[in-house]
Amino acid sequence: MNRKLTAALIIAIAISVSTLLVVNKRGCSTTSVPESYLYSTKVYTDAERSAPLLYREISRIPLSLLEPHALTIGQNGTIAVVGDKALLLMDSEGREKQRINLDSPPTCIAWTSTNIFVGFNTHIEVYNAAGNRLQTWQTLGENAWLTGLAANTNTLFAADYGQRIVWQFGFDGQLLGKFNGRGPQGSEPGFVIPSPYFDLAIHNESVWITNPGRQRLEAYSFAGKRLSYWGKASTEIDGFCGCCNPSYIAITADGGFVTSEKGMPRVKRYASDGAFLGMVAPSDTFPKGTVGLDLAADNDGIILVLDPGSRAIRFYAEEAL
Amino acid sequence: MNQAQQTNITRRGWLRTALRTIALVGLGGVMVGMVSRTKRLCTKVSSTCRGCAKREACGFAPPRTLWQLDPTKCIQCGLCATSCVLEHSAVRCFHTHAQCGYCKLCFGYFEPGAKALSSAAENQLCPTGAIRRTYIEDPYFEIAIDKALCIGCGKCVHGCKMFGNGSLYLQIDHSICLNCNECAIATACPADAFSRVPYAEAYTKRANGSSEA
Amino acid sequence: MRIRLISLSIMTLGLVLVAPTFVSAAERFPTPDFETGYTLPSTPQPAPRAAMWEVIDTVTLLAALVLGAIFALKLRSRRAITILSLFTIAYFGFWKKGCICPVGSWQNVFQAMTDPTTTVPTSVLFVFALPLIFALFFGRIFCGAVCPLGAIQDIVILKPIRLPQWLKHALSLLPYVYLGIAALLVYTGTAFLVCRYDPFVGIYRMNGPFWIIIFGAALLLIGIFVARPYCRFLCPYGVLLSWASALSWRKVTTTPTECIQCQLCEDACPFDAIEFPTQATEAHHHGLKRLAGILLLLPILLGFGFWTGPHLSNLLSKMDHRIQLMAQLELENSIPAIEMNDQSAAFRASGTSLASLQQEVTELQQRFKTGGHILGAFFGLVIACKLAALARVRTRTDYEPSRTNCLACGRCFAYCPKEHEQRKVGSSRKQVVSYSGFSHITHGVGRASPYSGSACIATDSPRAPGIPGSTSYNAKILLPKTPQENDE
Amino acid sequence: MNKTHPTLYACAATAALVATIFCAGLSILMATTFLQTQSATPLDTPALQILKNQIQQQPADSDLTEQIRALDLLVRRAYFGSLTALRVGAFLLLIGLTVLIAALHIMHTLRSVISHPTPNSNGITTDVLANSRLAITLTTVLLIALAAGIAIHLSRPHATQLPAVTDALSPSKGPSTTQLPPPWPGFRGPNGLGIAYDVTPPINWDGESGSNIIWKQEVPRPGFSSPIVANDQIYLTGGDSNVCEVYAFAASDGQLLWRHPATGIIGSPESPPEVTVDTGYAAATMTTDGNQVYAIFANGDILALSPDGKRTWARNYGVPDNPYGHASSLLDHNGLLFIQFDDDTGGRLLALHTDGGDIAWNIKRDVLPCWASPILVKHNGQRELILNGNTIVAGYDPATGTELWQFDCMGGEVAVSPAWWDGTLLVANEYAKLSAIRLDTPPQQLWEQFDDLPDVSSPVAWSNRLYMANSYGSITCLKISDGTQLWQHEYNSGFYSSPIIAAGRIYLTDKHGVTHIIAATEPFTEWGSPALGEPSTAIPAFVGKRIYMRGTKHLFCIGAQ
Repeated sequence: MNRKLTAALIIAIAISVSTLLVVNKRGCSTTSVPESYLYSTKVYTDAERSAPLLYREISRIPLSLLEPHALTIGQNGTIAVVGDKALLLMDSEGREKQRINLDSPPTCIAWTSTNIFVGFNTHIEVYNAAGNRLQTWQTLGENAWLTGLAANTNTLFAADYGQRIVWQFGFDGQLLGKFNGRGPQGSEPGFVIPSPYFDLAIHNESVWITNPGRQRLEAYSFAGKRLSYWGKASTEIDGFCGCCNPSYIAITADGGFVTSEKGMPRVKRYASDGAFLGMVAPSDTFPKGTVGLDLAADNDGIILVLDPGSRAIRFYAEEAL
Repeated sequence: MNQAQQTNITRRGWLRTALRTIALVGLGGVMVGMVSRTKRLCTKVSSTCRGCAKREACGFAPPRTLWQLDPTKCIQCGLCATSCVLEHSAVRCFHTHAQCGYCKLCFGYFEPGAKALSSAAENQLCPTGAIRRTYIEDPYFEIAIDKALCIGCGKCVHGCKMFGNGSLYLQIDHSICLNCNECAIATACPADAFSRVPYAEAYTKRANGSSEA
Repeated sequence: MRIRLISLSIMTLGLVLVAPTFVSAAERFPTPDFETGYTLPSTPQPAPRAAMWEVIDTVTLLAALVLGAIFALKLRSRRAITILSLFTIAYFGFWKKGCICPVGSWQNVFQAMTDPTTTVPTSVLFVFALPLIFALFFGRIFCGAVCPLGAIQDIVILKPIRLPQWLKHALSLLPYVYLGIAALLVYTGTAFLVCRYDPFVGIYRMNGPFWIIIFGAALLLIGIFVARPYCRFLCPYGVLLSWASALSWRKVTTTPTECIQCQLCEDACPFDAIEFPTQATEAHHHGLKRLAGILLLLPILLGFGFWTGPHLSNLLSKMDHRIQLMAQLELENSIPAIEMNDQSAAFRASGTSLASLQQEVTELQQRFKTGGHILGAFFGLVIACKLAALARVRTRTDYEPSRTNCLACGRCFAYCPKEHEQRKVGSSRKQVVSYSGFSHITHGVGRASPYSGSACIATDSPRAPGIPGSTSYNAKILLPKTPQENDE
Repeated sequence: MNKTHPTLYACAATAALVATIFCAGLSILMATTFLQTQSATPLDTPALQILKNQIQQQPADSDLTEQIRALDLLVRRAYFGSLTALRVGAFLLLIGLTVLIAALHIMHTLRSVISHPTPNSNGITTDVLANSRLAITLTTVLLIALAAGIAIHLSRPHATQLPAVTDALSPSKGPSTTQLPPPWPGFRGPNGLGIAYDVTPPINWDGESGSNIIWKQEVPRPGFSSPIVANDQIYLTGGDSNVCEVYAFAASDGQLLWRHPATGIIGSPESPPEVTVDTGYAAATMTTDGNQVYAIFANGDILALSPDGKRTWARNYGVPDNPYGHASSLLDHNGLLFIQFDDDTGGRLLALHTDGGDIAWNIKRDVLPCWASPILVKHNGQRELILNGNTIVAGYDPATGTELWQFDCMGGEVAVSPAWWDGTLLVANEYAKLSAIRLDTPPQQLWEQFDDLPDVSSPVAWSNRLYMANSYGSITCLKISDGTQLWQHEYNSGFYSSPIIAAGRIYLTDKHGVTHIIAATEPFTEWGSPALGEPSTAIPAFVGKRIYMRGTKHLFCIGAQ
């Protein structure tokens, strides 16, 4: 009688111990998560692969910045980058020629023949090519948050994400005007900017402004009148996906567009009429979670992409077709 | 023989009393030590006690601790949904409207590659359909979580974090959480995002590391 | 580790400091200016179980212990104890979901003792200490009726069998092993093993890991025959309680007065906790010689344990998630073919420096090493003590519950004729029946009627002629007990 | 059966029976549901996924969408349904069990009879005690055995964690096959490949504070040569215009065991040759086969010394006529000592017998001066000696010296030694290019690359990745198979020392003596950058848990104290 029961007991204990081990294994394993709980970006990556890859990375300049924010191209291919608390001036080869320390973290930059305009959260500073500060303009209100600058020969446009407006200045810092894109008697929602990415670029007589919340680019006259727009919200490759894209734009010499997106960090190329042409850099190019791919396009068709993820400037040249 | 036994017994009895006293004193010492320790620490950890109403008083009332998920560490691996001791996990999705972009194309709501921006089943991301989307005005939509349906898989959180502002985040719903002595999810969490926090700040952690205003 | 407020505070600080620009931007994100006058809803924050409940729980625990003590020592009522244990199942079990229970709470206290950065909520502190304090005064009252884990096992005892002594002693090592290992893992902040593998909490939650629930169910099934398997052969808190109750001031006794060696309580205890009069006859010096031998063995056992301990702890260290992570990272970095797992991916994303992790892990392994030494020595000591306790025959004349093993369930009361003798005084037979406990009514009836009082015993005692019991019974009649003996 | 309350007993029995059946059924039901929800969540329906994929193809298909919506609803119902089912089931089961237990208790109570204890049944006896003692002992043994078993079971997979390539590239054996090869026999470790095997070097130290610095010993004379390690001694060369010396330090405490001046050598020039300061007289690293150590100096003096510092032989086969000074390090294999002798008189490859130092063979190379060092690789089971030259890269049979192949791709002032990975040779030099050459017959160039080329520091290849650093401070990681850049990182200070692969990490010391420890994988992850506290250009030696580093002034032994 006892013998039997002891045997049974021992077996039972053995079973319990083994169950413990099983449980322990289950505890550690991360395989027990159903597919339907996991977010898959396969759709996008597939779409990217299907789209034509028009560009090829020809070189890459590592930057001596921890958090590069914006870049621009100056005269004869010189490059300027802002980030951390510094402004870097580089020659066309990407060799760092000068490092100008700034008082506060810069957010955006524009470079004309005469001046370098550096945008900060709430104000703009003007430097000359030698890197001396010429002017500091007045603050634009404590809600201001500048994220983009663009200049032509005599006017500077500043995109203010904080107040969702675009400022227009003369080079002397005098305020020429501002507009919020709401159109006459606010018929339009204006600039919808859920996250701090609001960029603009000047082409001929119009300034192109991103409206990320509505996934489109809008062209405005210097007077602030909307001329045209293109772009659609879509998870297809030809549209802009994400709550707010494109994050940055650049306009090529032929008037075509280069756009960068966050979420799926990628760079795309559009024709001047907004027709999707193809990829410049698919999302697997950049480290996971890269945001803020600032863009610049020089006159010989090279596209510069600021890659904060790998702290470098990537140069892309059109693939010879 | 009997005499021997008696003396033996008394000796044992005496020894026992002595040891018992020692044990009691020791136990008392431990308790006092612990309480005073808690007092000391609580005055020290003021940074954790942010937002704690009775932070000053807390030295006198040692804090109860609750489990908390740190959304900034969370990688939305989906284990919250599967490894809670409760069949329907105590981790749920929370939404900070103040951070929400009210996006029309919300990536916490729409399946990747959704064809139409409608609330039809085939466009929804949430496996349990726990997210409600209501139109406010062009182009804004409000997102709300139906806690009863949410299973805390974090799929929407991933989408929102990746494409949007990260206003959606996972957190422990303490009306459901049993506050186990050892949290089963904490042991499973690959990001080590679970930790015990003072009672007062069960919900102070929010996506993007900012604390609830 | 998980309960470290300090580290948490540092972490919080860190987050605030190193928040990347994107974050700071998103923080001051201006909400859309709605024209329809839409107002932002606030995020609901469902409140946790009110703090008051912890006080109530603690008070309830205290009350239950007091009642338990009264029932077991004063009223000597099995039925009352049964009712109390039913309450325990209902309140501490199903209502409070079996957590936090004293069986697990020692880990929190031990952690707080070994790691100066952790704290223990006062309620937990009381939950830990109250049962021990009661054990120091009245024996394992807590086990008897107040422990939810014990209570659920107690009600399924139907056909208890007596295990062979050798098996009983062998299995009685397990709680010490469990205690030691669990303590080590607490010391290294790896896990709360006792909580993780608590077999019955899942049942009380009516939810939980499938295998745990199965394990609990299995234990309950075993428990039908082998009474309270968890309490006797696993429970680490039981070890502490047995130590405490070994020093107890009062203890539960089978007989209300003095033992008369009637042997009737032999089968009374399902836990085999009643110690019998010794029948062994061996020369005193034999036992002493054996004892001396074992005492000589002690240093060897200690040494061996101390030496092998780190090997065991090294084995256990593989359970620690930080050590697992480090191993994974090492692996990934040395063999690129290895895929990142979630842990390492999360770690790399977190931006913590590998050096710091390395640092932490080396310290941790040191902890495991030292802990291992202590653990090994502890095991050595335990075994030595166990052997020493079995070295020689302790002369015992009475049937009495063992100080350490008696779980104060009160089953044996009804078996003692003396009990009924006392109850009989000025009380109807009905009351005796109603009195003498839940599942043993008829025992009471059966027993009460045939032998009532010592007279019958005398006629009955020839059943066991020549038992030292009967002789010493006579001796007892002749010379009344000294107060010390009562105390004993 | 029971006499007193038959009806009660009967009722209890029936109740018990019913309850048992009820509970059994219910628990089985629940278990299945439970396992279902555990293993495959209803939400994870493949059917739904398929439909969703279809909708990607034909978005317009209306009844497809209908199907999806219907199925989706169904699935979610099923899921939450199962949850509720479990909850309800648990309650029912609880009730059932309560009834069962109660009933059983009643039955038990009614049925139970007085057990008449038999005399002497369960008293404590000596043999009971004996058994118990035995049982306890056995249990102890059993538990220990169990633990050991688990330990063994767990420790098994660790064996596979070592890279499989190790033995393919394992260092060559010295003349005596019985003894183990020296742990760090020469320039860039075993066979000059820049890979340290079976080492677990520290990742943090500080020369300033002395943390993790086991010892630190001043080196009498300067030199750019790197330390080598054999039979618990660290060997170094140092020298100036007066005299060149070989030093031996004790691995244990770093004391200078002996120093051997390279004097009185037949054929040694009266006056030392012209050398530049950044090459010096002792730039070439020594080598050892474990029995002897071999050194070469700028004036062409070649010495063989026994471990205790006695000179076994010394030769001079001509002063290297070399614009900067001789810098190419030695390499030995199977009783031969190889010297890459590329100077203005035209290149030579010398092989000397390690016993005696006579010339085994001397191969003419048609090259310009070069400062690179030879490497020894195993290709198709054959050892090959590979020399980077200007402008030719060539492979030789280490036994006979026959040239197996050559490839013209180099240029500039070649000081960079080749890297090797699994049949692919990687040679690079500033102002030339980086080319990956597949050693087929004839060798094929897989790809070439012109950016961030190294100038002094030699690249290292490991598991299909090439790591190269240059004196501008950039370190680049490329995929060897196709040359794509995996990552690149810029440091403020440049590199003369070469990267070494140890324990899956790259150890790369910059001019200031800061060692950058980088995971040998992507993305770029730095383990740390401990500083030596003084400038360093030499290549550290990795042995076991220790690193031996030569600073400008001192020799450091780094490791956990």
